[in-house]
Amino acid sequence: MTTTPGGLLLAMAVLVPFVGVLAGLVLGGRNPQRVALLTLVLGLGIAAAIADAYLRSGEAVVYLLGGWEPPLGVALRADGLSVVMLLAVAVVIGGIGVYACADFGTPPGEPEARRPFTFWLLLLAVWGSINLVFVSGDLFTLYVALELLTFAGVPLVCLDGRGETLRAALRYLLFALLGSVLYLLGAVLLYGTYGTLDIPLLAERVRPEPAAWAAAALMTTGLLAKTALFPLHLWLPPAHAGAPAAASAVLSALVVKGSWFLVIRLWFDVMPGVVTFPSAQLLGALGAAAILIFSVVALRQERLKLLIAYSTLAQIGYLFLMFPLAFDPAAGLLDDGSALAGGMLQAISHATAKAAMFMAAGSIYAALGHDRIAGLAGIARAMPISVLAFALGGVALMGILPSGAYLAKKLLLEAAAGSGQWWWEVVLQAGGVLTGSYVVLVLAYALRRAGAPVELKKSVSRIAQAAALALAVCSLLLAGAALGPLPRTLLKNPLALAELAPVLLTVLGGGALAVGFGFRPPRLPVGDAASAIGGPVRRATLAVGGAFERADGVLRRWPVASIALLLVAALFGWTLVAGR
Amino acid sequence: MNEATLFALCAVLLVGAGLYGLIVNPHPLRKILAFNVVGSGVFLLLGAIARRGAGAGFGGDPVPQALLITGIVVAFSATALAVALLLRLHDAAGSVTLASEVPPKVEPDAGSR
Amino acid sequence: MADFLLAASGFVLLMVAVGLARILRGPGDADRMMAAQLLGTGGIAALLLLGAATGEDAVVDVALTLALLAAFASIAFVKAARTASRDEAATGNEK
Amino acid sequence: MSVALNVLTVVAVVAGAFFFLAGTVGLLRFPDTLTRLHALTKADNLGLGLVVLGLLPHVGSVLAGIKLVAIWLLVLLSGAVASQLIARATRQRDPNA
Amino acid sequence: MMEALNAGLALLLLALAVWTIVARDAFAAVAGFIAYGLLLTLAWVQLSGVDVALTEAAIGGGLTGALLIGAVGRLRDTEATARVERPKALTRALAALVAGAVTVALALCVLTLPDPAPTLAPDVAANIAATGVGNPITAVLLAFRAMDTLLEAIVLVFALIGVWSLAPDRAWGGRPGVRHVADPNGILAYIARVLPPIGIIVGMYIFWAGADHPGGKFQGATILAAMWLLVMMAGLTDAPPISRAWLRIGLVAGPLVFIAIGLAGAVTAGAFLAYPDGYAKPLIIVIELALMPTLALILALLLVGAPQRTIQR
Repeated sequence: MTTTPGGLLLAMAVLVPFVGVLAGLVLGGRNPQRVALLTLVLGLGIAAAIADAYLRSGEAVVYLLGGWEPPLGVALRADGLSVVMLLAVAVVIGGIGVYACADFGTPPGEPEARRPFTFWLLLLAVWGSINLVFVSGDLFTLYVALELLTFAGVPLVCLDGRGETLRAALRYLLFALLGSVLYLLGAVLLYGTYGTLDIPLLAERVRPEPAAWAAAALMTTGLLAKTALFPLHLWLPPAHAGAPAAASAVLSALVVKGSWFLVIRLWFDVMPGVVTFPSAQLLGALGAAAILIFSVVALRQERLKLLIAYSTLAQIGYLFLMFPLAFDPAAGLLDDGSALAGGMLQAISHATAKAAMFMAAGSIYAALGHDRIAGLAGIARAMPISVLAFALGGVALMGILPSGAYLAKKLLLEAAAGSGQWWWEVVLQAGGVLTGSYVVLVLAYALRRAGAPVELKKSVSRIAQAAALALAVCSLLLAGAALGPLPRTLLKNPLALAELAPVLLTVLGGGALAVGFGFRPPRLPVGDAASAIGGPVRRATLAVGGAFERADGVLRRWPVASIALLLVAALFGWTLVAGR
Repeated sequence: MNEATLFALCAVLLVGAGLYGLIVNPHPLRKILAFNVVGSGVFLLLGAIARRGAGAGFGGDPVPQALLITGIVVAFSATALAVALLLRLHDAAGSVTLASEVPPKVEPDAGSR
Repeated sequence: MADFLLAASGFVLLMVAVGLARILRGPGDADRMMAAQLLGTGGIAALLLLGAATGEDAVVDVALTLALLAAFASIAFVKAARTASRDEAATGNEK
Repeated sequence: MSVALNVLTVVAVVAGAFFFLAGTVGLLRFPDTLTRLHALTKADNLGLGLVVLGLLPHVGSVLAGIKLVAIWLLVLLSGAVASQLIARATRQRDPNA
Repeated sequence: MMEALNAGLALLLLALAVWTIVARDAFAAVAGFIAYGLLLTLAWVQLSGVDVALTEAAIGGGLTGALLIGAVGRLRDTEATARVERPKALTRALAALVAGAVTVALALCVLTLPDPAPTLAPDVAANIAATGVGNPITAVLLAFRAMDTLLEAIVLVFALIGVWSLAPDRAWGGRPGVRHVADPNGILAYIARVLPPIGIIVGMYIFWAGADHPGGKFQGATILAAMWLLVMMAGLTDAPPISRAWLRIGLVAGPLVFIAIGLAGAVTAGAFLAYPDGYAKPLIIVIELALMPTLALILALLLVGAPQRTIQR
């Protein structure tokens, strides 16, 4: 392995944000914001340059730090996955940075204040850390990167210093630490068995044997805890819903993607031959459970930010569906084909869309002084840009044309059909409808006419709203950007019946679900006859929704969640051992 | 049994004891302590692995020993951040319970802060 | 010689362990703080004997670090006890 | 010569170990915090001093010897300070102790 | 003889860990944990990791203990309520079961580790000459895996930003922690005057020895941090307001020098964090020298906590 052209850029992708943190810290005052904005531009340029270097050579960009070759030294390495994520994160961070100028600006002449100072430094800290996750090729350096990401993410949760957000931050920190210690334990076992922590070297040396099974189970579980996949999600809803909007966007769109990306690294790059069909099915099943349960729980939320937080949980589930689909039963290993491409595309769509939705919700919250969904009537007229951003973000998540998630779904469906795993096709389609349901629910309230014109308590920066809209549009247009390397046959005439039907199904089905499961569904102009049939159905859906909510409540208790954590690890261990 | 195997087994037991404590102790400070026990167990395992790799004139494999030093520092930072967060929670909320209350169904207006 | 030093190290450690078992049970915080202090002295002695037995010179530096920081925890304890009790009742400065 | 030094080492270390034993016995037998503190600090500091004395003949350099003696002095100092502070804290909390 | 000693040590470690977990009283648990840290130091020596032992002695024996004891003192009133939340016996049994299962599985893995063990010791031995330092750990930390060490410094900076971010808004820019008062002629003040000069000498010595023998910047910095904290606790000095320029400069100087030398390496030696031939050792010492004050400042301030006192203007 040697350094390739453009390798130094990988180090810069990490160093530039970190130097930004240090510079902001030492300069103080209003400078953290200036440094951050300057770094946003620089960092976007670096990400683009890395993409350019990658496309030129067509091979992974590699950099040997200090010139020392692994296993003794540490290498940075950016393959296609890293490049895509680096670019996506640079764009999302840019959008969030523009949005946050309104919330976290320091007026001239004011002394340094805590919230803006820490927000801008932490934004850069998250960026540098997540870039390190994308480009590091060494499992221990990745452990440090995970910890960096956690330390940068936790204070974002409790920026406003209220008791409940501090509690959410502490839960997050403790559970994340538990996750990273399990990850480290797995890495230690790998070093003890194979004498290296370098990913390409490990890929050559790893065999199906006890230490590798234990390492895979522990590391996967630890990372899932940090990603908040069902049932290890206890920390996420209060943390993401309580943080300031810009911070929620960072946490929901980016921070959870760091540990998710490491699961991909682990399964596809470190031990593709160790994972088994049942273990991949288990990972997918956890994802499917997340989609089903959290979509319904999202429908029952009264507050917009909590609804979006639960939507994040459901979408995280979606991100794990690609693992079973990528499993090639003939070869008995994971294969990076269209399922992986679909999963990555889904992740990017989610990152951009979710950031846009949290930002739009933040603007609405700021303007109304509350974010009760039932009280959103008339907001579409008062704040059209934010509602449009929310709607476009929602459309992008639903996976209907022409969004990136549409293509992602196509790719995943193709992989499901190709490997004969029809049950995942059902989950994928149902996931789209479930996503549709809560988006439709919110829009149904937002688009209603209010009796009187909505009184806005505070005017919200137009630039901030536009930043949210821009990210939502990005998410929507991803399909076009991603089409370059993908076969054009995937995109059909959008008006053809075969293409239109799923769209209609998603929206209408989503609407039906919203009416059925919504805690307070929008009232429909239906006659008595309809409500006579509707009554029992409604009671049944309420019962089911309540049951899911209670299950969620139980799983969010610490002892239950931490026992579940170890049980998940045991299950993974068992599926890895018994599944071959 | 040589010292590497002995301490590796001891390390595994420490991890188990710490995990148990992390699950059942409700007080966050006790969870932080338990996290440190798990962490030290993992470190001790790495130390035993380093000892197994003795050679070339070194009493232990220097690479894992260097990783250990970094790991101990990172664990200390985590402990310090967690303790600071816990003390601030205590000051702000008066209690330190981590029990998750179900989010209130009807949120009172802006007066919630 | 090495075996003798090792045996001495083990003996000191045993003494410390027995003392710990008694003292960690309390009843007061001060007793427990002393437990840590006791282990400090005994641990340093055991460490020095161990270093001499194995011929590892740098162990002395470890013992030196421990000796330097031996009082640190106790001082933190006294300060914490004072900070905590300041709210309840104003106690006098140390004299 | 070396035999004499070895004898010195053995005698000093055994004596040191004895004082650790004495300290522990005191701990187990004395009734309250302050007397236990007394037993502990006296015996252990003496024990460590004897151990240091016993190890001195084996050090390779003057610096190492200085370090050994410094360790003992530091432990003496911190032991004295810590026991006094703890004793005072105990008395403040419970004047009858 | 050695086996018996090690077995005793391992048993004692386990007993103290269990005590730390199950003790009813939080202070008892913390006292047990401090003793546990000390025994861990002995275990590191037994595993031929004297550098690790030194780190454990400085961190585990000094800073972590003080941090936890300070916290437990302030959280006294919360213990009773927490005890009420103790999970039911069934939950505890289930927890013991899963933790036990994980332990057994891990033990099996540990017992099947390959023999002979894989090791990088020969690689380190073959390349250590190029770094100019004699201590293999220092060679790994500042040459072969220098990136980890740079990141470690950044971790500390992030943790400090995180701790500071917990300040109440009005106290931003002010002094962290509480103002310690103590009798200037009392015994605490006495030791705070006597110990620091010795501590500084020892800290510098351990740093200096680190190039060729066990030791290094981090262990030295920890001792310096402890000495500074001692002076603060004795009321002889106060923690600086976090807006002070010298403090901010001190916090970033180490990592910035490290990055600058690393980038210079990219120009002169062909790679970030590489050293030109023959300059490795002096550059390593410059980096360590620059990192030491930064690390000492951060370690001490992490213990002091978030700013709490309003700035006096």
